[in-house]
This record gives sequence, C-alpha cells and structure tokens, in this order.
Amino acid sequence: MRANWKVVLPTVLLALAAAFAARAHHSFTATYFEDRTITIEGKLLQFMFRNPHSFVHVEAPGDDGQMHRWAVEWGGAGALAGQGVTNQTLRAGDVVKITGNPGRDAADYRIRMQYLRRDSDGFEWGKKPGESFQ
Amino acid sequence: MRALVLCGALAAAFAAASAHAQIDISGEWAGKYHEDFDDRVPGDVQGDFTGVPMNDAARRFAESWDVTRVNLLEHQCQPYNVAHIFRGPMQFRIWAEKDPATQSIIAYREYLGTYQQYRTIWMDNRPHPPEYVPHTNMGFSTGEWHGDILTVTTTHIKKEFYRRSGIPSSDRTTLVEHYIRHGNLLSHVMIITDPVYLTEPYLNSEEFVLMDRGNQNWLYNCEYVMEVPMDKNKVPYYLPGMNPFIEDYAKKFGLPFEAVFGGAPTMYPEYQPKLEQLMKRR
Amino acid sequence: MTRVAPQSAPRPRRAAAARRAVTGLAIASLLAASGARAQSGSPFDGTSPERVSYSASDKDARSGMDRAERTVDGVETYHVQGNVYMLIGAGANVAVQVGADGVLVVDTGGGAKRAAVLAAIRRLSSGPIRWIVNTSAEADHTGGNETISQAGQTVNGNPAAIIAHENALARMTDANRPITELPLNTFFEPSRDFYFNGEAVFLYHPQNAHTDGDVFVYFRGSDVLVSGDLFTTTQYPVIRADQGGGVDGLVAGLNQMLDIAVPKYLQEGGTYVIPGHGRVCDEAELLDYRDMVVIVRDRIRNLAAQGMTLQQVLATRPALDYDGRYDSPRGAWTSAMFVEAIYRDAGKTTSGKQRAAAK
Amino acid sequence: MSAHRRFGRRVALASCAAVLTGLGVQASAQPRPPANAPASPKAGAPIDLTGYWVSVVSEDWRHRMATARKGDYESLPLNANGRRTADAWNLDADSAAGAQCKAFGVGGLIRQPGRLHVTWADDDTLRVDFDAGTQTRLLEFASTAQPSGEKTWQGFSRAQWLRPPQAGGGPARAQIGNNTGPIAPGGGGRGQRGGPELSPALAEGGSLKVVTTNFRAGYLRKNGVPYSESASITEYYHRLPDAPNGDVYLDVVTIVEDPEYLNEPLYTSTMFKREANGAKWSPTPCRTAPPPAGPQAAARPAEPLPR
Repeated sequence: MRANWKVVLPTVLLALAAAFAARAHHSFTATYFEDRTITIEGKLLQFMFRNPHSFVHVEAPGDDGQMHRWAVEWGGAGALAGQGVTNQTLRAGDVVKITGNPGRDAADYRIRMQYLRRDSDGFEWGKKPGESFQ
Repeated sequence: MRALVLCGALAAAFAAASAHAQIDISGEWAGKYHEDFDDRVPGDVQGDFTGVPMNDAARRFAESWDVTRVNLLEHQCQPYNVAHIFRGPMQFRIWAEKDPATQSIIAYREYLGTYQQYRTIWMDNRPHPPEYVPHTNMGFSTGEWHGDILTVTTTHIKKEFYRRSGIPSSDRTTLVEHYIRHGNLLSHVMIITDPVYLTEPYLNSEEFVLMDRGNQNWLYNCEYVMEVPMDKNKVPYYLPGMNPFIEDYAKKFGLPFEAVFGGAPTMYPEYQPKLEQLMKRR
Repeated sequence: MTRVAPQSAPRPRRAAAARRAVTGLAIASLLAASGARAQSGSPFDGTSPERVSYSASDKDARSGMDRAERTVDGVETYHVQGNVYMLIGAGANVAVQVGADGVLVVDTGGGAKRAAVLAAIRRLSSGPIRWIVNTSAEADHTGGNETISQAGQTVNGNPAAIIAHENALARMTDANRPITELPLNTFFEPSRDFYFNGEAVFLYHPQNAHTDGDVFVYFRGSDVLVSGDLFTTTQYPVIRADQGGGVDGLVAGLNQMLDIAVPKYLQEGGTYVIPGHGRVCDEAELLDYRDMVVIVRDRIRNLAAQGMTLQQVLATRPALDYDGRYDSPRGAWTSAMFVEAIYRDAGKTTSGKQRAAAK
Repeated sequence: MSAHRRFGRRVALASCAAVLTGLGVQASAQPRPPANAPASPKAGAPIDLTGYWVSVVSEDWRHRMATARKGDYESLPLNANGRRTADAWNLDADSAAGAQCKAFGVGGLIRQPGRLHVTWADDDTLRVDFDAGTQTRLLEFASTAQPSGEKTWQGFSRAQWLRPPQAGGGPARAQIGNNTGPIAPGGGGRGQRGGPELSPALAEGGSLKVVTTNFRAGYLRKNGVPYSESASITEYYHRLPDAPNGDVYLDVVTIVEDPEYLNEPLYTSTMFKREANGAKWSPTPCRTAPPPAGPQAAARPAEPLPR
C-alpha cells in the first residue's frame, strides 16, 4: 500500500457535508483518525450510493502486502447528489485512487473519503492530499 | 408628521402587547444548535459524557461501546428514539387531528424529518397501553395543556442512546416534554427518567424556529448494506478497561476524565472548585 | 441477516419477508410500524392522518374485544400480527394461531392457569385445537399441555398432538410427567415445517441453547417468531447446563432468529417476536439481547482465561451494564446465576458449526 | 401652522385613531386577564418564581462548568469580528483591568453555574440575586421605571407577565384548535357554536418576558466570547409544570441579538431546579478559572442551519 501519513486539517466544507449527510448515523470524528490520511489505489468492486452514508468498496493491497476489500465511507446520497455525484458516477471495475482518513481499527480496512481520482477520465472529487480549504 | 411617528410607535406597542396570545404550535420547525453543536450535529471524538447523570451501569456500557457497532446490518438504520432525536439535526412538523363534530383536538401529530419518524400525541386522556405491547422508537405519548405549555408524557420507548458516545438509554425510559411557543420561537424541554441508566432526571432543552420558507430536507431513507466487510454475527465491543478512545474527548479539550465521566455530581455549581483543582493538577 | 436493498435480491426462503421489507420502505408502512403498534389496538392506527378514528378505545382491531373482554382470570390476550395472538399471565407466554384449519398453540403456560388459557383460546376461536408445540420441557411452558390437548382433537380423533424436540420428551419423561402431558410427536432433525391456517409454520431446533430440547417457531405468513426461553425481556437467558444448555448454542439460536427476522422500516416492526416471558418485541430488541449475551460471555471468558475463580469473576460484575434491566435478585434466575452458568460453560466444547455461528 | 398643514395633521391623527381603534378591537379579541385581575404584578403573578433555584448543567458543560480554551466558541454563530475578538481574549489582562465581571454580565450570567434567589423587592420589582459573581438583577414591571444613564453589568430589565388565555377569554382555543378568539363552553356568540367542557388546566400558569437594555459589554462565555453594548437581550422565564417526582424546574430562554459580533440571534435555554431553601447559597466574587493549558482550540465554528 502506498500510504503517505500526514496531518491534514479537517475542512469546514467536508465536515459540514458530513454533518448533515450523517443525520446522526455516527460521528466521523469518533470513527476515523481525522488528523491522518492514507492513500490506496485499486479496482472498484462496489459503489453503494445510499443513505445514511454511501460506501465504495475497493480491492487494494494492505500494509501486509495482501489484497483487501477496503470500505471507503462517503457522503450520504443527498449530500453527494448536491455535488453532482450520481449512482452512475463510479462503476465496478473502475481503477481509482482514494485518499482519506483511516479507520481507528486498522483491521477494518476502512477509510473516510477525502479525495478520489479516476485516471481513465480524470474524474476527481474532494480535496487533493495536503490541500486544505482553510 | 410627528403625529404619524407617534401613531406608529403606539401601534407597534399595541401590537407587541397583544402578541403573546399565540398558543397554536402547528407548523414546520427547524432546530437551532447554539448549545452542544459538535455533539448534536457532526459528532466529536469519542468520549463526551459531560452533563449526563449516568450511573455505573451506563459507564460500563459506554466503556464497552465500539462505534463500529453501528455498521452492523441490524444496527446501521436504527433511528434515534424520541428521548434523543430532538438533540440531532432536526426539523419537524406538528399538526392537530380534530374531531369534526366538536373540533376538540384528539391528537397532535408530528413528522420528524430525521429518519422520517411519525409521532402521535393523544390529547383525549386515553390511558397508556399495558407493558406487554411492542415498544417503538417514538413510544406512546399523551399530552395535556397547562396554560400555554403543552406537556407530553411518553412511555413504551425502545432502548437506544442519550449520546453517540455510547451512553445507553433503556426501554424503561419515561420522557416528559414541554412545548412553549413565543411568536416564531418554539422552546422544547425534555425531562428524561431512566431507572436503568440514570441516577436522576436528564434535562435537555432545545429551540426551534418556525420555517418561513420551507425546505426540501424532509426525507431520510436508509438502505441496508454490508458497509464494512465483517462477520455478519460479529458484535464489536471493548472489554472493560480496553477502550483506547474513551478519553479522547477529555484529552482534546484539556478536561479531567474523572470529571467528564463523573455523572450527576459534576452537573451542579458546587463541583466547580473540585474541577478547578483537578485541572490544576494536570 | 438478509437485508433487502434495491440492488440485492432476497433468498427464496425469505421471499415473503423480503416482500414485506420492500413494502416497508414506503412511508405508509412506516406509519403502521411506528404508530399502530404501541397503541394497544387503538382505532387511530396511525397509518395516515386521513384515516383517523376519533373514539378513544382499547378495542383490539382484529378480535373487536376490549381489554376486559380479552382478559380471563388474569390471562390477557393480545393480537400480535396476522393469525397470531399472545396470551400473557399464564406463566410463560402462550402463542395462539387461529384460522380456518383450527387452532395451533405454542406452549401452554404453567398448570395453575391452564383453565384460563383454554378459556382465552376459546374466546379467539371455537375451531378445533389441532396442534400444540412445546418450545422446551420447562414446566411453566408445558403445564397446560394436558388440558389444552384434551380439549383439542386431531383429524383422526385423538387429543391435539403435542410436538417438541425429542430431547424435550426425554426430559419430561425423566421428570415423570403424566403421559397425557407428554409431547409424543417429536422430531430430531434441525428443523421441521408444515402448513396450517394458510401459512407455513417452521419449527427450528437450536442445539444446546437454553437446554438441549429447545424449539423456536416461525409463522411465515403472519411473520411472527415464538422464541421460547432463548429470548425473554424479563431476565437474563436461563442456561441449563444440567439439561444440555450452553451459551454458544444460545447465541447461535439468537443469531438464527436474527437471520429470520426482518424489520419493516428502520429496525422497527416487520417480524414480531413473542419471547418466552415479557413483552412483544421486534428484531431491534432481539438484536440488543444477542449483543448483550455475546458481550457478557466474552468478558467472562476473558476473565476465566486469566485464571480468575468464579468468585473473582463475580466480584468484577461482568454484567453490570445490563443488571438494571435483566437481573432479578428475587427471581429464579439472577445475574450471578447467569454469570456462573457462562463461567462453568467456558471450557465446554461445542461443535464447529456452533462455534462458527456463535462468533 | 397653515390651514393645509392643520388639515393634514387632523387627517393623520384621525387615521391614527382609526388604526389604534382597529388594533384595539383586534387586541380585545385576544385573551385578557380575568375581570378580577389583581392590581400589582406581585399579587397578580401567574407563576411563582420566588425561592432558590440551582442550575443543572446538562448542556454546554465544558463551556459552563470549566473555562474552555481561547478560541473554543463551539455552537456560537460568531461573525468574523466576534471570532477576532474572542481570539484576543486575555484573562490576566481582564483581571489587571478590574474587568473580572465581564463574564458575569447580563449576557452570560444566566449560563454561569450557580444559584438564583428570586424575591419581590416591591410590588412592581422582581429581584434576582445570583451567587455566581454576587450579582443582582432587578426586573421592573412598572412602566414608570426608567434606566439610569449609567450602563451597568446587568443593565435595565423591563418585565412583563405573559398570561395564558383565561376562561371566557379563550382557553378553549388550545383545546379545540381555534386560535382566532374566545369561545363560550356549551355555546355562545361570535358565530361559534359551542365547544367541549374546558379544562381548568388551560388557565394555569404563564411566563415572564424580560427585555434588558442599558448594559455594559461583556462575555457570552467565560473564555472571552463577546457581546456588545448594542446587543438586544430578551428572556423568557418558564416555570414548568411540576414533574411527577415533585421536582420543580425553571427554563430560561435567552435570545441575544448582536450584529456587532453575531451572524444571527443566539438562542440558549438554561435549566434550573427549585431548592427548598438557601442552605447551599454561596456568593462568590467575579472570578474566572483559567482555561486548560494547551494550544488555542481549533473549534469548528457553528454551521448555518440545515434549512
């Protein structure tokens, strides 16, 4: 796994989107290390465009060198729709690069989406690693 | 001209003097979050137990709470119950069901945008149902007016949480609400008793403002999916004393964990000197 | 458990429940789920503001009886869903399924109230009592067997047939129960099913759970589970090691019921569960109970693995967070007894299948 | 004054009279105090607020029980100026300047953990003593009372009882859902045809409205979050119906409008529980405990409403 650990300030925009998309499902801050980021690259297995939060499952290597099914948590369907994301934006088989906050339990292989890029057509969402809106 | 100004002033005063009579609580109300915003809306780090009169049983439950439990298929779409839902991001609609023959209000109905929950507040003095009937997230509610204060008592509430930090509520919770309207402001007070997890009543009060231009934010659907791959029968938890995140809130804000986790004694003025001493030692 | 999301199809065995779950995603269904259930047969069924009934009454919507009419000598009747009613106040809960084919009774309560149980059944249906199912050999679940059976009749003219797992029959035989109380229609396989009153009825046998002779029942059309003592809302689960019970089997049984139960909307309604004792529940409460048993079991096993004696384990109050809800210090099954049962069960070997299911 | 202007003035006055008459008619349609309404605010108080009340700090705990770090203005709709000012807070400088009471002024005092002792100073003045900071507020019901020229920490408070509609004045509005005017039980005028038997509970209680002006600038919170002298502060005091366990609670809703520091009105509600006596009454000087050591908080500012 190409993991670049760095401190990233939480952004107001994403926090706000999370806040009202979350609708009290759970606290992102309590679930992920918001002061760390991790990057994975792999093949998209499933895109669950739904509430309370959308999820993207990606097959990518973990730091043990083995392939894992990573669960990447995204905004709720309503919040993402407001940002132009639809249930057809991503498709199984897409090769994507995702940067986000790692889950507090490494064994869960989960990430809170901060940035996604699909090289095949240059589609991007969120803020690039290290970028801050503040 | 001066006369018209005087007239305007008198008219305004007159209007103000008679403005208080409004007691119709019908309408669409949007929450204000000027208290405990981080806990109520986005959620903060794990371990905010401040201001809740939790007992030792609630502490043990909270110690064991692993936030990933809400990712389980059976947990991921569980709504807040009625004793908690007013603390989240919320807008709700109230309307009256009236008897066409007498125009008496038989019940108030509420539609809560969060989780699309409906409530019925019976105003016809009917008794609460026997204990053996199913409990629901919104419970069974009866109401009565005390002057311009609508007091609602709710039982038969499902177990849930008082905080996402893992402070549990039990199915023996009784909620007493007070609705008080002043103009376009609706004050909502909750007095929660729970013999299983609280040592004394837990008080919450929220403000709602009348929505003057509506909003599309009324729908909430939740689709069950395997959010995070895991054994479908797994129950995420921490063994007592093994929760690595329980002190995150205390550490983030420079507070003594003993105080954050202290329950009712920490909610009264006389605790301030002790808190200051504890903070000095840090 | 199987969940029904638009992108996933339900397994055939659960097609009926799946259809209900899909329907349940509609707001109208939500109203029925959240409104009607807590209102004890209220005419304001909460399904929509336009369908408000303005009279305050606790008449049961299905039977038309008010609460007094639904009570016989302290045994009260509550319509759960579909063809299924619950009788409360006879010891263990009694489930009664009524329909064109007659009456099926799950458990018969303690002996002291057997006449009241029969009278309550008769108020629901004058049809023949064809079948009785015992969820275990417990006296407070089987005490009315003789009375109810003798009042019934199978199609070939015998008293109503009593069905149970064969281990339950063995336990009752060992206890010298009269032959008229014994479940002579037994089975030994993991499940048994048949069709009665227009719906499929499934009997499942979780191995080594509360005892080694447990059965829980699922009425597929009515969408009601009858759990027996695997699940109660009044106390911790009773694990009878002396009768082949075990905590892993209990957890496996609870997980099996969770696989069957499907909520109507956001963890509410849908499949209802009649517990061995206590109030009617849905999947959410069954889930909390399962979580509780797993968490307490694992705490005790962790302490036992550290070499703690039973007294040392008890001193840590491993079920402290649930004692306020499930301990019954003056009851027949206390928190300490529950902890001891799990502690002594810690070294017991279970089948690989059970271990997997109990994870 | 020319005849033309005299005429115009007459027209204006006539219009004014008509408007006021109309308002009067409208006002008369609103519920009025009962015919035997007592003469003084004290004797006619619809609720009894007197006695000792202790704050129950179940909300904003870290901002109320403790002193939060500088820059931690969670939940508050501060504008840029408000944040800049809060970020410049210096507790030592306040102490050196003798401004320790800035956190105990009318804009923040109600949020300070402490006890209230409510008494009637006279028939027209409700006195509220706070042991936190040893402060006193006088809530003036008499229209003749006027603020002195000097601004004070607690300012000048104009009080008004808000009474529920009385029998004959329309308590049934709540019960029958008719909010346009009174109705007579069993039938009556105004084109209405009767209603259900009225519950006496509909005429119970009331609330107290207080509007405060003429105050010095101070802090909304202990950690220097400011309010200005030009703010408008309105409060509603609600004595809640007795709880089933006998507890008596007071809910004080405070609305602070301060364009200098706030983007929108600030709404808080503060809960108190009645105490049998003053055994725990403990006056303390204006003093703010130091915030915890550590970096200035990077608290998330209050977000706009989900509307």
